[in-house]
Amino acid sequence: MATTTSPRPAAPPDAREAALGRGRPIGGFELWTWVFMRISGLLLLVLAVGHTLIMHLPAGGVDRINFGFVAVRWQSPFWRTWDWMLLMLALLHGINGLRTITLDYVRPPGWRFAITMAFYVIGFTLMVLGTVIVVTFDPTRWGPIG
Amino acid sequence: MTTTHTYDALVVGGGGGGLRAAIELSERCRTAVLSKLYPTRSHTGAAQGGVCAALGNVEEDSPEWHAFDTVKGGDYLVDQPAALLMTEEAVEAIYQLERWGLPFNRTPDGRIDQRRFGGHTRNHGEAPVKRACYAADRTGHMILQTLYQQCVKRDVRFFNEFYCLDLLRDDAGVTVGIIAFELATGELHVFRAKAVVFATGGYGRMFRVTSNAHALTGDGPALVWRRGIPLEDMEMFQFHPTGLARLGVLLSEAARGEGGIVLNREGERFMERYAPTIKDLAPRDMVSRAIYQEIKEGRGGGPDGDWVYLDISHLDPTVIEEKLPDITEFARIYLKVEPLEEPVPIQPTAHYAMGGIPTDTDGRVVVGADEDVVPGLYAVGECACVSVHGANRLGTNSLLDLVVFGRRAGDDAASFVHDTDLATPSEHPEQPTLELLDGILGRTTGDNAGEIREELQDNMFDLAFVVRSDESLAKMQQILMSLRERYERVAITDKGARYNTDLMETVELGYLLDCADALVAGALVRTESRGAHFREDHPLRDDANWLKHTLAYRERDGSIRIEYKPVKMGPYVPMERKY
Amino acid sequence: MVTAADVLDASDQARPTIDTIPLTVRVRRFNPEVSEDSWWDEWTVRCDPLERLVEVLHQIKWHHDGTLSFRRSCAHGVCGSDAMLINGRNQLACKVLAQDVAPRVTIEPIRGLSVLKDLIVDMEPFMDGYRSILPYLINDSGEPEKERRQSPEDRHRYDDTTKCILCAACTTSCPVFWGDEGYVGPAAIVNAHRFIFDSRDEAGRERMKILSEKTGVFRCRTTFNCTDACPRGIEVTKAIQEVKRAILFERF
Amino acid sequence: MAIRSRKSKSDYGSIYRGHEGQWSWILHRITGVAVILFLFAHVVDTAAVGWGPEAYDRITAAYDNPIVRLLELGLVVAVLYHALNGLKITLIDFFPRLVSRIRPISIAFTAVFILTLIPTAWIMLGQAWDLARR
Ligand SMILES: Cc1cc2nc3c(=O)[nH]c(=O)nc-3n(C[C@H](O)[C@H](O)[C@H](O)COP(=O)(O)OP(=O)(O)OC[C@H]3O[C@@H](n4cnc5c(N)ncnc54)[C@H](O)[C@@H]3O)c2cc1C
Ligand code: HEM
Ligand code: SF4
Ligand code: F3S
Ligand code: FES
Repeated sequence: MATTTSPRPAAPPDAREAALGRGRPIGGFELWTWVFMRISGLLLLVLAVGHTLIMHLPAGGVDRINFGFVAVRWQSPFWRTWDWMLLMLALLHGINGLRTITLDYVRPPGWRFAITMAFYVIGFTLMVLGTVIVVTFDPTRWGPIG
Repeated sequence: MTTTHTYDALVVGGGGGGLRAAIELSERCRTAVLSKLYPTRSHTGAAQGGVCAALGNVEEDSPEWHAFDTVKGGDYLVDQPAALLMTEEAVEAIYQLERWGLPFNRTPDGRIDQRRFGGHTRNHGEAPVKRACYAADRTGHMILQTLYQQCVKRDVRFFNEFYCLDLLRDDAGVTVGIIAFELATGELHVFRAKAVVFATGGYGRMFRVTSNAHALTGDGPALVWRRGIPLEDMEMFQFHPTGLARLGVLLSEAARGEGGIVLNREGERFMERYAPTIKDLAPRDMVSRAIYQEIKEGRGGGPDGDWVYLDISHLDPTVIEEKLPDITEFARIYLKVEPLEEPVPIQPTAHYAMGGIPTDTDGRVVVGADEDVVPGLYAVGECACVSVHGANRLGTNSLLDLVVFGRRAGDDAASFVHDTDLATPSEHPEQPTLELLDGILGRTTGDNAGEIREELQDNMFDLAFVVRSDESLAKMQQILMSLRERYERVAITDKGARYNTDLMETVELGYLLDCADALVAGALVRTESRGAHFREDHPLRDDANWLKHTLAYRERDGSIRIEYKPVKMGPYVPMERKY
Repeated sequence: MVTAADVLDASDQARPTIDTIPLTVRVRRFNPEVSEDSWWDEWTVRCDPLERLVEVLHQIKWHHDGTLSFRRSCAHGVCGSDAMLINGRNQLACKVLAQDVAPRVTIEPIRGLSVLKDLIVDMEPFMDGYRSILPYLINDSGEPEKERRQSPEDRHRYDDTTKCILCAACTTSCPVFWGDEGYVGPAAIVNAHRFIFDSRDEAGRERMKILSEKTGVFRCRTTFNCTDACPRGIEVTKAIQEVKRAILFERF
Repeated sequence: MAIRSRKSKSDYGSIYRGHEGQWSWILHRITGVAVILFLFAHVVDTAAVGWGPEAYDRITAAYDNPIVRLLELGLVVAVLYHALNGLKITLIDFFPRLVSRIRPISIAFTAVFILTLIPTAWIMLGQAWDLARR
């Protein structure tokens, strides 16, 4: 049996070009996260690698680490700032990494959205939690330091 | 089930010729392009050397000189008005390609660069001239890509991996459409249209050694031939002297242009004996024959003594890497030969079909000596015969042919479509095609298509190649008859619908047999030597009897009838072709 | 008189047999008309050491199993039809010689595109990616009478990316594309690069916008599989990096 | 029109034989995920300081275990690898000329990684060994 399909007329090129491209941002979110990954990566190179080496390598390693250790360390605003920046950058960097991985492996749009959102929520919660602790931590509440 | 589509114009073939026509058509009417390959995979992409036009960017030049070279190169079998027209329109055609984005190489002041190519001269043969516009050694690739890009821009409708299997004409002979086979599903489609442009390329695959792609099986010429349209000058098939030994992969003429030389087993630069003035830069047919002669006289190299050598090892390595990168890569990959150090084994390779579907300069298919126009039917590119290449095509003239006559055919077809009503095909137009396919699919036992193809290719290579004779051609005709008998009984293993390439290759083999039939028939009657057609029993050109085109017709009983058509002359009087 | 036929007949008889080598070819087959699942077939054929793999496949198709399906045309690496996963890497079957893989070769379809039959995959998602980046010269400033001028240096700027034959070897070697076929893929970016860096083109910004999307160039994780796979020797990753930088600097 | 079929089941059966770039990316991704997952846990355990010494020391007592120490070594190695590879990628991104020299660069970074890995592993394995003996 014969069916007839009618050809679609060619859209005028100009209209098509306008529909594509124009109005969208150049760069945009993807560019900025890309740049952020690199800049935060460079900062983390100091912050995170420094942190892990300081914490794990000197004699005693993590054996040294207990409440007192933290209490002494966080008396210095320098280390508080260090740890807080590490916390924020690592979370932002890591969560964005997980977002990319989700884009790569989760194709159904609904799932994509849900999983990405879950990561954002976890990240946000941990950022708040960490910030509250770093800012409000006051060891003297549990007695004198040392 | 068949699906019917209706368009104003259809282009069959997505190579340079087809795409150029489609660009012209799509601006003026509803157009679709059918191609058995994705268009960018057409063999136009394999062309290396260049496309010529008398731009005069580097040296003084004129279209008229270009026309002279074309006519002389074609050994005076060229229709001179067509050649004059092509070389005149060449200039604008090249500028057009540039404006569409083709990345030509540039002169220091930013204009299109040009270089020398065999047979192109200044002032009627005085000295070589730089006329070939080029983009590294990928000119064809760039043309194909640029034309395809323009089609994407225009949103041209493509039917990729659709095989055209039949031409539909009504009782009055008016074109009403085609039948196509969708490779992905095995479905047949009826395409109705007022105009059909064939641009299906060449048919070099009938020879064992060829520079042509596997897909070049002469579908267009064969299927219109089966519908009563003659084929012109089929005996004129160009054999390029420098194909990689045994493979046929082309090493461009540019290799000799840059100073490469051809040697025999004894290391002798034998072209000095055959063409004392221009030696290795002699036209393709002469070099091919010289190589044949050397081999025949036992001075060939290789295990079978059937090849000679192209030597570029004395050239400056930087020149080679810069100007001939692809060529050296081919030698390295396929023959494991290092061209910078040793000569590369080469052999003449079946390259280009000068003959084909007869057309006028508007791409309209014309029948008979009086050139009666077939309404609504067009052909362009290698499958067509305008004839601007005569008995031997000059390098770089084919790409030019595509863009000049592609445009003209598209233009004429678009006008034709506006003044014509859509004709109606017969009741079940797909019936003959169905029978053809069912015939092949229906047999469970029979002959093997692969073997028939190999025998065809081997024998055509041995008997109808660079040098032919009454005896060899007659023998070939016998062989063709028996091959055809076996083809009628051919059976295939793939009976499926989806991507049945087994079925399509078998159909293509049928087309090859048709083209071979026509080629051999033409070669047998033409008792002279002219251009690419060399008869050792008639080694001279015979203008008194043979300054005419052959037209081969397929009769209903399967036999072939040859008619003739005069060559359209012009300002150039035939003279001996000496170099 | 000795004829052409005689000479060649004589040479036929004198032709020594070329030493052939055995080659076992394992192909991942798939045909939904036969089975929902793919299966492996294996043939051992004798071939010339210099025979191209695509011709070995032809030998199998023409003499052993006509149902074996694959795409091919030019047979010398310029048309881009026969990209396949050969011994675990994307290559053109016509650029691999029997001797380089003997005694055994494994062939599978390229990844990340739906397999339609045997080694034939659905090219449309790939072509969609190509078409999405406006792969044609756009210049609205009026046409000159002759050619547009371009200096040899400007011409050289985008030379590498004009070589692309759209074979899809790069895109289907990209781990990001395997995961998400929405990613435009390296081939599309290569073709965008070809126009973004063409001094005659005026729509570079439009293409950069398109490539700034979630499906665009920033999905590339610089794994270099594309560069290794490209049969035309295009420095694909380099082109991609140049596009990223172009977008970056367009912003600053 | 074109028929689409699902990818056949065994489509991804074998591993693509990519070069350095592919493997370093896989490691980068794995180490990145490992580190962020650890970070999730680490933020929570560090937050315990807010609940006083007892709570914190009880939670961090989990580290007093040779097996956990080995995992910790893994973490340090992961951070090191991820950081070095991240630096490599960033360099390639901002100096495009380096792209053509990816192979030597990859080899150089691998060498640096192994050189830093050896003393780190030596020290941390020593610590784990001490702990195991206690
Ligand atoms: C190696 C090589 C180098 C060359 N170098 C040069 C050069 O430097 N300069 C020059 O001027 N010329 C050169 N030529 C010649 C020139 O390239 C060709 O003659 C020209 O490209 C032919 O173009 P075309 O459009 O006619 O056909 P093609 O490009 O071959 O295209 C044929 C098209 O038809 C389609 N098709 C075929 N049959 C069917 C069917 N049954 N149904 C549907 N579609 C079908 C195919 O899919 C394809 O798209 C060279 C040729 C070769 C082989
Ligand atoms: C120490 C210094 C670090 C550097 C230099 C660094 C660098 C980078 C860079 C450049 C990327 C982007 C990779 C790409 O686009 O291809 C990246 C990705 C990633 N990073 Fe880091 N990073 C560091 C630390 C961390 C930390 C601490 C975490 C965990 C919290 C982390 C988790 C991730 C994740 C999950 C990805 C995504 C991986 C992927 O997409 O393949 N990184 N890193
Ligand atoms: S960039 Fe290379 S691998 Fe990718 S499609 Fe083009 S030619 Fe093929
Ligand atoms: S393989 Fe893919 S990740 Fe980037 S470098 Fe190539 S596109
Ligand atoms: S067949 Fe053309 S690229 Fe391999």
